[in-house]
Amino acid sequence: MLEAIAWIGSAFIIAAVGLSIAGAVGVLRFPDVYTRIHAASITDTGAASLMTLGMLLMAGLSPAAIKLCIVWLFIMLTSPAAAHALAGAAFGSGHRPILGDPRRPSEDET
Amino acid sequence: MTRLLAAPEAELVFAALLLTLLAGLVLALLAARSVLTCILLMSVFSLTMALWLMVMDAPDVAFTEASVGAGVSTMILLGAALSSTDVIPSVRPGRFWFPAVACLAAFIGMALALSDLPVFGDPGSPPSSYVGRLYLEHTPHDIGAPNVVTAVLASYRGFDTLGETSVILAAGVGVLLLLGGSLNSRDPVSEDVSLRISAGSPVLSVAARLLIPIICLYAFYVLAHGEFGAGGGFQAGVILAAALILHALVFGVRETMRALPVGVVRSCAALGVLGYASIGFIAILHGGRFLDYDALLSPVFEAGLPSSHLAGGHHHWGQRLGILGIETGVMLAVASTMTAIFYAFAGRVSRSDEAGAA
Amino acid sequence: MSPFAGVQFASPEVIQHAPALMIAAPLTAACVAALSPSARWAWFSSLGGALFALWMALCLAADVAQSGVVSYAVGGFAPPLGIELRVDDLGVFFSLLVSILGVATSLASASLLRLELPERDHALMQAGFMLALTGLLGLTATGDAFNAFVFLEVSSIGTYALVAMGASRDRRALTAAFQYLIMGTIGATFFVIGVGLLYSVTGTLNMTDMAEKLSASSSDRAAIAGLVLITVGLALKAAMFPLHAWLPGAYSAGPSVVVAFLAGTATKVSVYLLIRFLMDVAGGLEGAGEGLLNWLIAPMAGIAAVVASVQAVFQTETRRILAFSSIAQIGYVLLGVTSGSVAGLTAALFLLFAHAMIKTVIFLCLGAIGHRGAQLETLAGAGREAPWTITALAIAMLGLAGAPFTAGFLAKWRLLGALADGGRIWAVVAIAVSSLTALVYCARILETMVFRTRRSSASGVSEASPAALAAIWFLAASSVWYGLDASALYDLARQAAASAMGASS
Amino acid sequence: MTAGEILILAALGTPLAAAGLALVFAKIRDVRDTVTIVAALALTCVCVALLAETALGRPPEMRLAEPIPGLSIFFRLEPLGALFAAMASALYLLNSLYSIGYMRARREPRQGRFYACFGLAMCAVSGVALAGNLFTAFLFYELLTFATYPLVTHKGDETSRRAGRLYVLLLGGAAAALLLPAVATIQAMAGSTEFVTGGLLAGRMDALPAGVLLIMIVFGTAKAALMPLHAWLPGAMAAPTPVSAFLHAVAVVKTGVFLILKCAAGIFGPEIIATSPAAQGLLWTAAATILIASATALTRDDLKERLAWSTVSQLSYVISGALIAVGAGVVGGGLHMLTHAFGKITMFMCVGAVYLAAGVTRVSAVSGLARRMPLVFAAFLVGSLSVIGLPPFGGMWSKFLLITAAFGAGEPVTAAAMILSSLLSAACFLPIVISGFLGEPGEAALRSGPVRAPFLTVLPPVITAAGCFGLFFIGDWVMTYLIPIAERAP
Amino acid sequence: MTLALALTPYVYGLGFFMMAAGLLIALTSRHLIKRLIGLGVFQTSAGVFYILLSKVSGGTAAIRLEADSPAARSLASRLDAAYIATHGVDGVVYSNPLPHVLILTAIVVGAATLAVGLSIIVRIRETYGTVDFEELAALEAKALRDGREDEA
Repeated sequence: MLEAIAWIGSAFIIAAVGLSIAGAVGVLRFPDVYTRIHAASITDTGAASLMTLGMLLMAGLSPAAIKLCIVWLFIMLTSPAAAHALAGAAFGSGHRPILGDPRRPSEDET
Repeated sequence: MTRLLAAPEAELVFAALLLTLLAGLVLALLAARSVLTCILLMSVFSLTMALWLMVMDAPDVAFTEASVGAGVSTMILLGAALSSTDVIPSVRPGRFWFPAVACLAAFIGMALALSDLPVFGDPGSPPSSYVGRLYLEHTPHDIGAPNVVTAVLASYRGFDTLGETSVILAAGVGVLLLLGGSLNSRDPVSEDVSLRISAGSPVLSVAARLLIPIICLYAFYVLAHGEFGAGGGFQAGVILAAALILHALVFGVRETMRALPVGVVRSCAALGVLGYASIGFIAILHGGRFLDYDALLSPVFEAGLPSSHLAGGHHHWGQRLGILGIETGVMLAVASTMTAIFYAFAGRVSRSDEAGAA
Repeated sequence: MSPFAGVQFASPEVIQHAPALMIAAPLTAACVAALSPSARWAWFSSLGGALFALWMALCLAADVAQSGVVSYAVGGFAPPLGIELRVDDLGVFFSLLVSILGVATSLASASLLRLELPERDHALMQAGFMLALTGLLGLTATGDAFNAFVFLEVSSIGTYALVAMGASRDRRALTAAFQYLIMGTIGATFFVIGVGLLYSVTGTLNMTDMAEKLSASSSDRAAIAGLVLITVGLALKAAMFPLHAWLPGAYSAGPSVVVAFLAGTATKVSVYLLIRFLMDVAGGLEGAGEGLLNWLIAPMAGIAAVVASVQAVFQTETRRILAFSSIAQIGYVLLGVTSGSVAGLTAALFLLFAHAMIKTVIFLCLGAIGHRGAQLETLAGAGREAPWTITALAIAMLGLAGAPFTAGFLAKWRLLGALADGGRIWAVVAIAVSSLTALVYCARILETMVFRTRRSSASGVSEASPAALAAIWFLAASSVWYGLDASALYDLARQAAASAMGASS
Repeated sequence: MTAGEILILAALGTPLAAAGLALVFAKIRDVRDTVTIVAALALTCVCVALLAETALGRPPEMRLAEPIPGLSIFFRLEPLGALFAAMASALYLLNSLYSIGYMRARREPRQGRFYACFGLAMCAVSGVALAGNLFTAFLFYELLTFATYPLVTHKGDETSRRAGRLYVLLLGGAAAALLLPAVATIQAMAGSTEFVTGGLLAGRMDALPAGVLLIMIVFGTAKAALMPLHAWLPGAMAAPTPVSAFLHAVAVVKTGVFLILKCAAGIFGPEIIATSPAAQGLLWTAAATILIASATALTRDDLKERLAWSTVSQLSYVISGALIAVGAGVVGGGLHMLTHAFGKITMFMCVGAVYLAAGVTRVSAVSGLARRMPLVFAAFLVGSLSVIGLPPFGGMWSKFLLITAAFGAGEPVTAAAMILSSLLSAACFLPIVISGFLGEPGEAALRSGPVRAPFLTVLPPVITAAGCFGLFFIGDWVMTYLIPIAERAP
Repeated sequence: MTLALALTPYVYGLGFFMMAAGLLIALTSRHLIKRLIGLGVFQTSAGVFYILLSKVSGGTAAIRLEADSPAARSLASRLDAAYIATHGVDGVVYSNPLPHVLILTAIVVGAATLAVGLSIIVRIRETYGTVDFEELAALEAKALRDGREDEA
């Protein structure tokens, strides 16, 4: 039984790795600030929590598991707030999101 | 955390790979054209270094590198860079080649010494087989703290750490001297500066109000936990400073300054170092050497205390008390110095804005 | 026979802890100065710290005179586990030098700071000054290689900011301080990498332990690379010839009280570390220490003596002349150190002590009379405005030029004799040429101050405050006293040289 | 403390006391001047007593202090030193009288400092004279340079300050760059720097290094004004005449050649000087200096510069004497030092008196003036005859001795140079006297009103002129007295 | 062991390369902040060298584990008993803790230097208006010439 949970945990971690790669590609390829912030927060929130859950499953019932839960809670609290702060700062300093299709220059290009 | 890695060699290979990544980062840093890129590369460099240190079995150092290297350094670098020009002009060849040759000569000189250096990870090398091993063997008997690094840091080589804490005080004194001019005048920074983050947005203030107490608690945990796991005075001090800086970022430097004025911060830095030194003096008054924690508690008093289970019946309450005492002193010094440095840079940014705006 | 033999300065319990208290006292004074509300309190605490350190240094000198080497295991753990403060004749010679100059500078610091910096910075300046004193005293007493690095950083990080504070008088202090920071940190980091290399060969950080392991070890290349790096690092810190670019800027723009203390002690302690590593620690490696001394340091020192003196002649700013003269004097000292004979090292240490006192007096005088203008011309006719200070300055200048009846003269005499005896004719020629140029710039400064009439446009110059005068005249008088009867200082220098050379041969 | 030691301390102490008191009473003219005269008188008595002690074969000696183990300030009298000290103190007395008259007539500023520096310089001179080892001699030699600098720059204007700069640079520089290393090396090699009859280094050092040391010492003692290090002497004429008279005829320059004499006799010794090629080279340089300086003196129109250039050439007489390996050379040098001092100080004082009375400084303006100032010009005549070396005056003995010694030691070049230079100096000084007495009166001589120099500036030159005359008779006693300094190593 | 032998020159070589690169940046870059960053890299690479010395293959962090605790046993399972016996302490092989202590100090010293350096840079920017090394040198040379003229 423990073996199965450990394998599920590993699956979680591999998924987390996939997510972070996606996030990294997103940061490089997305056209404007806000989409890039979204991609970064995927890595920051999604991949990190998935990895923590994976390790939680692998750690089984031990003091480490409790610590991992606290870490997961902490990530859940801070990462979205960080992304929000980043977006707020970007908006505050005058960056406007590109609306419509990025390939065709939209009318209200500032 | 159980390890899944099979053979010890795999660790070495992984470490070598990470080191290659670090070298790549340095190359990127060499070619960077904008200051912000440099700062971010430096931050990534520190974080990867922290990861590499974990792989090299140095959790304490990884912790410090992450908090001091990536956290505080990046913050003050950004603070200084905000007000200066961003683009880095290319250096004239004339002035480039002489230092370049000097660095190459240094590199070759050091590379020549490669053949005599101990093999990577060799347990029989002089460093690992002589004093390092003595520490591992003597710590339970002498000090009784499981974390040998903290034991060596605080007790065996406590004098080094005292020197290092005075280095921090020196940095604090230096920064306050240079940039503190406007700070300790009675009116703190004129208008509210929160480094241009839209203050008062509910999400941030709620998150901050929730997080700051947790961070402070975590800092004290790291301080107390120093003897058992990775942690200690420096890391705790930086985390405490991080909490204060978070408060300043979200609620504005003026609020934080009202809660913790510069005069208090400056005095705490001095008190931290003074506390550390006075523990040394108390040891002398009790008849031991300078910073000899065994002399802190009189043997009669110590006999009454329960003996710690780990050290096989030896009571080391004097050492434990001493280590905790100096770690608190170090935390106080580090936290207040980092806060003072942040005040200095934050205060300066507002001045540059006025200068910029005017 | 050391002049301190049989002298008792304190009760045995206090003497037993002298090494640690000598370092902890100025550190505590620094904290109290940082805490103190007003400049006056900060000055009292810094003066108290410096005096206590001097008292401890004297106790140490008596203790070392009696029992040869004083070893103090900090924290109660014997080396190689714990850190050991190991003070022998060589170490105590430098502890005395640093603490004496510390007391003198601290005595004069109140009035000098008042002339140059706003009132609110004085407390922190005193704290920074005390931290620098802590670092330097730590360096002279420590017996642990890495601990030396830590104290090197303690002494220099404080001084970077202190030098930058000279911007209130001369804005070039900022760029000079930045250059000083970069060069100083590179020097310290080279030093720590060198110690790392030695650690990789010996496995220990205690210097005496390292010396034994080095003589037994077979892998020489890493050890030699380590020694080379340590020498380059300390050469940067001691402003040895090719790596001296930072010194003129820092010494000419920094606040006078800071530069007075640094000119007398900072570069000197780095020379002490150089002697300690190349003669004691590298003693085991047959030929490495001597090889480095003869083929790397000696030629550089010779060039330094000549080129720096010639550059000093062409400067028009007073403090910049003195900065280049400091680089030349370091060249002299290193020529003596590398002469390979005990007589040569004795003469070098004696010259080092005399020059340190003289340089501190000169910078204290320049600061005490409120010499704000950089150019030498602004000092014209200062002799009339501040007769007492300028007489002390004149005595010091004569000592710098090596005029008779001053310590500088006897030291140069002994150094030339030792070098000639050792057959190093090129070194004798180098010193002869540079003492000729030294005479030129000293005569120029003296003539401007004493024999010229006052120019109306020159900035106002006023007599020094009593405390500053006491400090200045104490040092000037002792530099003349050691010119007349140098037996006390000479014996100390000879014992220090014997213990340094004795350990290696 | 034996009587001898008290005398030595007095010889050093009195001028120091004079200097101190002169500074203290700088403002009260009469007290300051009397103090200087009394001190000069006391110093002369002490030096004469020392001379007597040495002559009677009981040379006092004293080890004053030991600043560094192995180096001691040691005084020991020997005939040449005692003679030099006595001469210097006597002329110091006369020069003090002269300078009181001169300075009061010209109402010079800062006279307190003037007399103080004079006293200090005199202390340095007696220090060098009495020194028993090269270290003490070097110490007081350097003190002399720094003590006389304020005197050279007494006027305070740009020319005297430039002269002062050249003065310190050449004298101090040569001492620091050449003399100090040489003496330090001797101390290191021989363990001590004591003057030993027959030479300290005799037998300890072979010719080549000793030769190098000899060159360094001779050129290092720039006060002896051997070319090319002679430029400071004509420059120093910018100083007031009492300074030129005493310092640049008696004290400073004589100290230089005295030091070379003592080194030649006491450090190197006759064997080394005879064998080393360096001495030969130096002899030719000295000969060249004698000739060139005498020739240049002819071209100089200013009276004081003419005397200065003649001094440069006369000094090289003494240097050649020291470098001739024959005993008579050193004795001749010592005697010449004495006779030239008396002769040249007389001439300088007369020139000063003429300047005070008639404001004349150039040779061409002197014609016809002698009839208005017969006594001064008579003294000038006696002085110049003694310097030229004609029979009824002391100068003759010393030149005779030097020339015969040169021939005896097989140095025809030096002998020829000396003879030729005597002729040149005759051609240089006699026209002044002749045009003064017989020339038709120039505008200075025709000026109405009395042309009288103050009494105090006329008496001293007359006394020294009498001295030149007296030296002729006691010449051979002085020679026999000086013989012992030139013996070979026992 | 042959893998470790092969890795040694590579790993130390990288460490020395980072030192040389950091030194190069600190000495040649024209932007003062980049110089400080170069200095930081140089100091951190000194740490790398120390930590490379401290690693013991198969060792774990220097936190003393109970001889028979689960973690100790799982660690022991991966190494052969002879290796543990000779190099381990109470049944567990640890890396050398001493360099860790030294590097803790070096990191903090690096941060302190960075803080002081940056405050000097801020002051330079406020007084000179530029942080470019070449411009600063030009400004100072001009100031020196003016200084000499008006005060002479």
